[in-house]
Amino acid sequence: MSAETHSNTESGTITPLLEVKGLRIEGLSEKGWHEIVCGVDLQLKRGEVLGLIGESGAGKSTIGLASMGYTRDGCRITDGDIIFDGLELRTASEEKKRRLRGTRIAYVAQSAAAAFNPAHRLLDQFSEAPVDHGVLSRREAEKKGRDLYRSLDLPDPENIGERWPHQVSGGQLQRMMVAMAMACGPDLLVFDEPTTALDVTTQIEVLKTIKEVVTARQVAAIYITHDLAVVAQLADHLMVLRYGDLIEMNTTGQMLTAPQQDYTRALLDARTRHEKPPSEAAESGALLTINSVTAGYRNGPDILQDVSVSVTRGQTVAVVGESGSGKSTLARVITGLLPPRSGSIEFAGERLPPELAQRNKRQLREAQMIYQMPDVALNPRQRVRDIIGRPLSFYLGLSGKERERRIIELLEQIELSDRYIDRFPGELSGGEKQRICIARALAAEPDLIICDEVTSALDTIVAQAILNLLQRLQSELRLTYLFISHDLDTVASIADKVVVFYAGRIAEQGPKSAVFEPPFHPYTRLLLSSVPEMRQNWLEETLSTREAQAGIAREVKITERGCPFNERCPAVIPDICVSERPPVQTAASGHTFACQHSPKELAS
Amino acid sequence: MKEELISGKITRREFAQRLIALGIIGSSAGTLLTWADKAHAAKRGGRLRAGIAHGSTTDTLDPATYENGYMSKINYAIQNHLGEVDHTGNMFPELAESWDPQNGAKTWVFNLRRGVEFHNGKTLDSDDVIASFQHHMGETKSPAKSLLKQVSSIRKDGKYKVVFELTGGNADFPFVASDYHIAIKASKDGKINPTDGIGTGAYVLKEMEMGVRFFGTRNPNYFKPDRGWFNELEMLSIVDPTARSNALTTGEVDVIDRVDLKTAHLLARKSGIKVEETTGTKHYTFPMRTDTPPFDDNNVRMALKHAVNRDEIVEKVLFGHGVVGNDHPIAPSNPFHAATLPQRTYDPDKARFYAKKAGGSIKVQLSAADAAFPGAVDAAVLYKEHAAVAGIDIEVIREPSDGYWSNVWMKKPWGACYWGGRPTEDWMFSTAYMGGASWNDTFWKHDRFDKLLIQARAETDQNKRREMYYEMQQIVRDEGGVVVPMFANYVFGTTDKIEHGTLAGNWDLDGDKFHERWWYS
Amino acid sequence: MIHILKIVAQRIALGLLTLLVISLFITFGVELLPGDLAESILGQSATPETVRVFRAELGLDKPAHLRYLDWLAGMATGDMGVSLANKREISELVGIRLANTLFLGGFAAAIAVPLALLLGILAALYRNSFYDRAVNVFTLTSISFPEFFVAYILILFFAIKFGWFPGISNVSTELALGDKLYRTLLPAATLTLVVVAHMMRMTRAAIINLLASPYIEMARLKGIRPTRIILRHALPNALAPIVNVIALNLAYLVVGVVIVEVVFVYPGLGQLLVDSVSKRDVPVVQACSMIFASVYILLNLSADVISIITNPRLLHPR
Amino acid sequence: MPMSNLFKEFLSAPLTAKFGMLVIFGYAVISIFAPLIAPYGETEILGGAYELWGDKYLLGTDNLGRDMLSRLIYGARNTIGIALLITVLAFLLGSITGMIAATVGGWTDQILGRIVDVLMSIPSLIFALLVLSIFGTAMPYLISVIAILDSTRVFRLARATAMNVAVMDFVEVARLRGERLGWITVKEILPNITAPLLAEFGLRFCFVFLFISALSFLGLGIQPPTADWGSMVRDNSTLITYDDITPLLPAGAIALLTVAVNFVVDWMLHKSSGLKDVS
Repeated sequence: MSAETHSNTESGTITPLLEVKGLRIEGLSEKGWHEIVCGVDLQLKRGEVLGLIGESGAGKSTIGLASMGYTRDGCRITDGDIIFDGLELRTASEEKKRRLRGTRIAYVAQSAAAAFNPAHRLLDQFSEAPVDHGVLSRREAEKKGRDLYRSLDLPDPENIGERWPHQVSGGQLQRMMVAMAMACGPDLLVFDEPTTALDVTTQIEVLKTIKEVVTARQVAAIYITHDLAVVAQLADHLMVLRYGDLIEMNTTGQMLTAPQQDYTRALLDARTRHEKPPSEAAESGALLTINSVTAGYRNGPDILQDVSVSVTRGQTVAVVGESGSGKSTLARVITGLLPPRSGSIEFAGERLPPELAQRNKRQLREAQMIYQMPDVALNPRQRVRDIIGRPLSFYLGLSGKERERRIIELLEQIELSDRYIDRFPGELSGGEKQRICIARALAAEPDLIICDEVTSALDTIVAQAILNLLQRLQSELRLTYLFISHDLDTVASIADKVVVFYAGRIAEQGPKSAVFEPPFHPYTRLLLSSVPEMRQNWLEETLSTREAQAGIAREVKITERGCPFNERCPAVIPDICVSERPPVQTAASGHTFACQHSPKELAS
Repeated sequence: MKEELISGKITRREFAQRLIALGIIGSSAGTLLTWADKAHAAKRGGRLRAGIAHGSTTDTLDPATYENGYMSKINYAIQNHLGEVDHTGNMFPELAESWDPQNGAKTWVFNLRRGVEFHNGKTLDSDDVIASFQHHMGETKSPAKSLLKQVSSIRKDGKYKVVFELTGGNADFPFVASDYHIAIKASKDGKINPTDGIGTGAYVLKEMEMGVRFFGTRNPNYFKPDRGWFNELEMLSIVDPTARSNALTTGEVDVIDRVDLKTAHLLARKSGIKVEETTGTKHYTFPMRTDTPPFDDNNVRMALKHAVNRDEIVEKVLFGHGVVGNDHPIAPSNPFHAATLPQRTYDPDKARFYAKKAGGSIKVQLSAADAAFPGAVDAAVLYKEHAAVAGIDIEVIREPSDGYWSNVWMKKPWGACYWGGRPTEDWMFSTAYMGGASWNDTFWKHDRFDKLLIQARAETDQNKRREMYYEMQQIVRDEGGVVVPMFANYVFGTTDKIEHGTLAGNWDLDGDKFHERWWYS
Repeated sequence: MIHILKIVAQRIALGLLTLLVISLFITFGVELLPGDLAESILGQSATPETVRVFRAELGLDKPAHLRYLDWLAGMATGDMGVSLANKREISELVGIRLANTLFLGGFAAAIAVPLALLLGILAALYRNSFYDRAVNVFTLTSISFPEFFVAYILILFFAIKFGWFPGISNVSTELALGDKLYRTLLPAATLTLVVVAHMMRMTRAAIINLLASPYIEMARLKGIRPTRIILRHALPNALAPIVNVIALNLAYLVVGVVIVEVVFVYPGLGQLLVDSVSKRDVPVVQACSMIFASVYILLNLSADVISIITNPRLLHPR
Repeated sequence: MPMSNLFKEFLSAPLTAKFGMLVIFGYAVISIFAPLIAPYGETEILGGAYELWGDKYLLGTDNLGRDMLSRLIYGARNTIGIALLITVLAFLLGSITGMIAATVGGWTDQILGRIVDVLMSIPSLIFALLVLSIFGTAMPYLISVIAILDSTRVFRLARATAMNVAVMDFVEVARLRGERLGWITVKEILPNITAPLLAEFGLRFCFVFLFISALSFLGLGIQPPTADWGSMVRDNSTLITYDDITPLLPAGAIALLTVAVNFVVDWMLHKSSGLKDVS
């Protein structure tokens, strides 16, 4: 069975392929069943892409799965119809639905790394559905797999299927999942946040694949995301959801240009770049100085090579780069979790002992850290009171009423009411959890806070609120931030100074204004151009740039020789860049970069 | 032997008279030749499979190391001794043809049976006997060594005569010389090979795995013509009582020893199975160390002796398979058992009286383990409850079975103990009641008793002897350090296809000679 | 591959170290026990004199540490020594017993492991159904009875009432395989009942634990049949914990069966070890302990290796 | 938690868990009020051996003529008390060392791991036999030996699960704060590994009975005349092959408790895993 033989191919434009009417779904929680999708209608014709947008908890994934006639454990459909190609999925037998899944409706999950079975080779997993459903023979399926890999521009399409999931990079894996979804030639694809967990550069690579599949093969698709800019590149129609309710539905163009609802506007607004006014508190003198630090794990290579950064008191220094570039390693070196192989760290004029165990309580207190995943950064078995209260009693010796008073004060500072004091992290939303993390850091009354990707796990609106909070706190408390992020957009809105990392080396650093204006280091340029913009056709335009063509679909590699970026650089000088270390140059605007090209050449 | 007797080598009358004179056998000379008893029509054939309660992987065939019932039964299957105990408890010659005490029972002459062949073809002679005895004398680990201390010399007087010189007169010497350790084995250059498994016995050892299985076939040249009926003999070591009775019920074996008393009545009810018992010298005791307070005070001992309900212990620990004891070790089956001595009974008032005399309340610990005897812990618990009525506080300590004999017995002030018993009064008293004897587990010393013991040993007048032994029993009963609540029966089970003559009570399973005495119907 | 070899080599080295520590522990543990072989064998009939002679004959008059060193030197050259009690070569003494023990353990494992996997997989597949609960209750009940009790119950029914099987497992070397299997079926069944619950519960739990993972949801959304999801998607990833539990239970089948051996009169190694401890036959105790410990270490090692082999992340690093 | 909440929890539990809780509650009542409930004394010798079930002795008497029902009731108290004590000790020892091994790592982990390896590779009956024969079978030794042996299993579990928690960011936060080992293990890790430990507790608790019973097979169990179910099974086990169900009573009492405890544990596990999903 393949797409071409379906009975309603000709009539597809008339009858919707998928029709959902009055869908109501309930979820089970501690407090019992409550509605998580409250009467949603949608229609999807063959060849159409529908974007479902909303924050977490909006019910978008639940709707996506329901359109396959599937509900997760702890969910149940209470009302409505789901009609796929004339078949009512709600009442259809489990066996009938099973036969549809994987053949006519396919699913692409958020994290390919989690959704591929680690125990089987990729091609085996590709072939499983077509062979199991009797659509293709094993040989045909494998051939089809290789063909798909090739047509989707995956590297080494003949052999990549022989690899195990963990042997393939995140972006490639995500693309292979798209290929897998296409194995039986489905009529409907459900994409469930397929790029959310990825770097911007990788996101482009995956979006490109999805776009190819959707447009070239004329399948209908539901694309679920919280990022308007991303879905705008693919969808014909957009549906905005919030708490299970439909907020607004329109064509993509209309939605971007003329949003009808406040909430939609807020979503759009959050994706617009907010320039931060330079910190007025910028004082002279470095709070933190990192002097040519080289570091690595156990017997491995140097993850950081000769890194020097200085952070001025009261300022925000952003460290940017793709995953694998060594940003988090830098944080570990500063906190003492990873003693450097060479180099030193000075804090407030005092040289910090390299090892955590050698640092005293004051030194530990002065620098605090906030993590990417608030879920795992908070002990799920401790109440908010204990989480925030511990640094208070540990560092400052507060107890009893005084401590309680201070906890409430801190909760106010992070804009939460004192009702939260007895809650467990499990009872908080993502944004609230991150606020608690901030409060915990503040409780220590630090000078420096290291923010490690603090917004990348959050929805856009929530992330924006957290950034605002951080900025407010900075001005109120004269805090200094070392802000680690892969998202240039975020960085732009908060940083005073930007350090661009690539493969454990500093590619470029300087005042934000200087880094975000030409002359660009080629890598900075790639990063900047990869940030999705809130307009249609941005994807096509970006893909046609030479940066994108050279730079995407490749991973960060640590090298000992030459410029690590040479493989991805559109301006590579073939012999020199491979063998020679790029010289560190200072541009007129006061920022430095490591490149063979002169500032002038790069300015163009 | 009947034939031999008639043929005139030794007249039956002569032989009997000699023995009667010595008090070795009583008036039962008429039943002397049990192994020639043809009252039953015994049949030859079949394989006898027995499940035996003991057996350990550390066992060896060396007679000096025999320590359990499994090796004892193998011992009697493959080897013979100078004399053999019959069903009346009397001793008569086995490999000896006759014996002759001289010099006030200080010199003993043993005439050996002629033409007896070992399994390896060698013919029995004096050298074999002497070498077999010497294995247990001098530098040896043999427990029989202390028995043979009284032997000052052994010499041969021709090929078939061995003469023992003793340090003092002993009318019971044939019993000593027939101790189960002293198996007669083939010698070479004056020495026996203790572990070769070669003897003169009714069965030839074929396979042996220690602690698991013995397999033997009938000795075609066995010197007792009317013994050893089975063609094959297999003995399995089955230590767990339940497993043993299961094996009998399911037909895996034909004979088991030491039937679990708890379920003996249930086993007997099964079709095709017989449960039988014999009363012997086996008794269970609670020896107190009379050299340790508070047991050095005879009032305490008497209080405790009156504080136990022997009937209930026999009923609940032996389930009726035994008789009550009278606080001395001489069994009703022993020749000089003092039947006229009043039976001690449970009397809390008397116990209280003695306790008061001893200075008020008595609070003691009683160590027990089922290694001491099966049900020892239960017996101790019952004792505790009985004594509590008399206001005596006994704390029962369950000791680990492992290492009981080396850690508890003769170490702890009061414990439980097992005695297989001895066929003669002298032997029993000398072993465990004479002052300074190495197994005197009560550390008791009584001058009058010790004097009587020496006198009685060499006394040949039966009546005088009887009087002396009666007095000794009374002394032990009233002044000794031992509580003897019961004599336990040997209880065993067989399929109903097994037949046998009158059972001997000296050991389990017809004197541990079931394999040569029984037959299939 | 080199990765695995390295781990195996490391584990074997650690295992040898463990064995050394155990041998020390055992020697001096037995040494600390009151009494020695001479006293134990002579039992009630020990006198100071006979004990002295016996000790000299056994070499027990030498200090314990010298005897230990002798033993160690012997072991290093593959010589396990002779039993103190009966002077037999330990290798020979232990050999037959070990074969018996492994036979019974292997037989029980051959029933128990597939059965546990099957029951566990079915329970995972039909979780919270009546079947699931029934199996759960049954297996819990079976492990909550003492082993000897389970054995007696089996004997009651299958040996005494129905007479299908013998009440004791009287095996000797000359028995044919079929006969041997027939005679050891009841002890093997007893052991099966004892170990199956643990393995089955772990199988069920490990599989159910994975059922919430995204790749299982993915498989469901690919329309894969439930049986195949369990067998092909959940089971391979659940193998590591399952194999670990299986290894522990297999070790138990070899090491922990003393009581079953006693009840069925099965001449295994456990019985030999208990006998030898009670008789203080140190070399035999040592040999048995070394064998048991090695079995344990080897099984754990194999579990680790299987965990690695079934985990492509470890087997095929990037 | 107030009583009414407990009751609500109880009502919301599935049938199996309800059954389990009722059984445990019943056992607890019996254990606590044993002297009030039992018709006769624990060690009182009343009648003949093995008297039949009847009005006087509801479940008959044992081999010494003690009332079976009273022994069972007192047995609950002794058996559960001792097993609980042993299991708690084993869990304290095993989980603390396990968590330390997982948190500290390095040499500490290696040394603890090797010690546990050694203990686990010695057959436990032999280990108990050795130690109890050396030190005697007094209750404190018995309890510590079984607790130590059991703690090795707990160690492995605690270490494995604590490893997973120790790599979490919130543990790193505590480390960065400068917290000591005690805080990290007890306050940060322990609350997060209680679920698997709890599951193990259910089984371990029951295995303790069995181990005591196995020890009584070697004569190393609990001192008489104390009634404990394990020894009661052992003492009367021979009867089972004669169709007498007396030994089934203590064995059934153990089995019922095992099943009940595990029902409750299963439910609690289910609940705590449910919590995790929400977070």
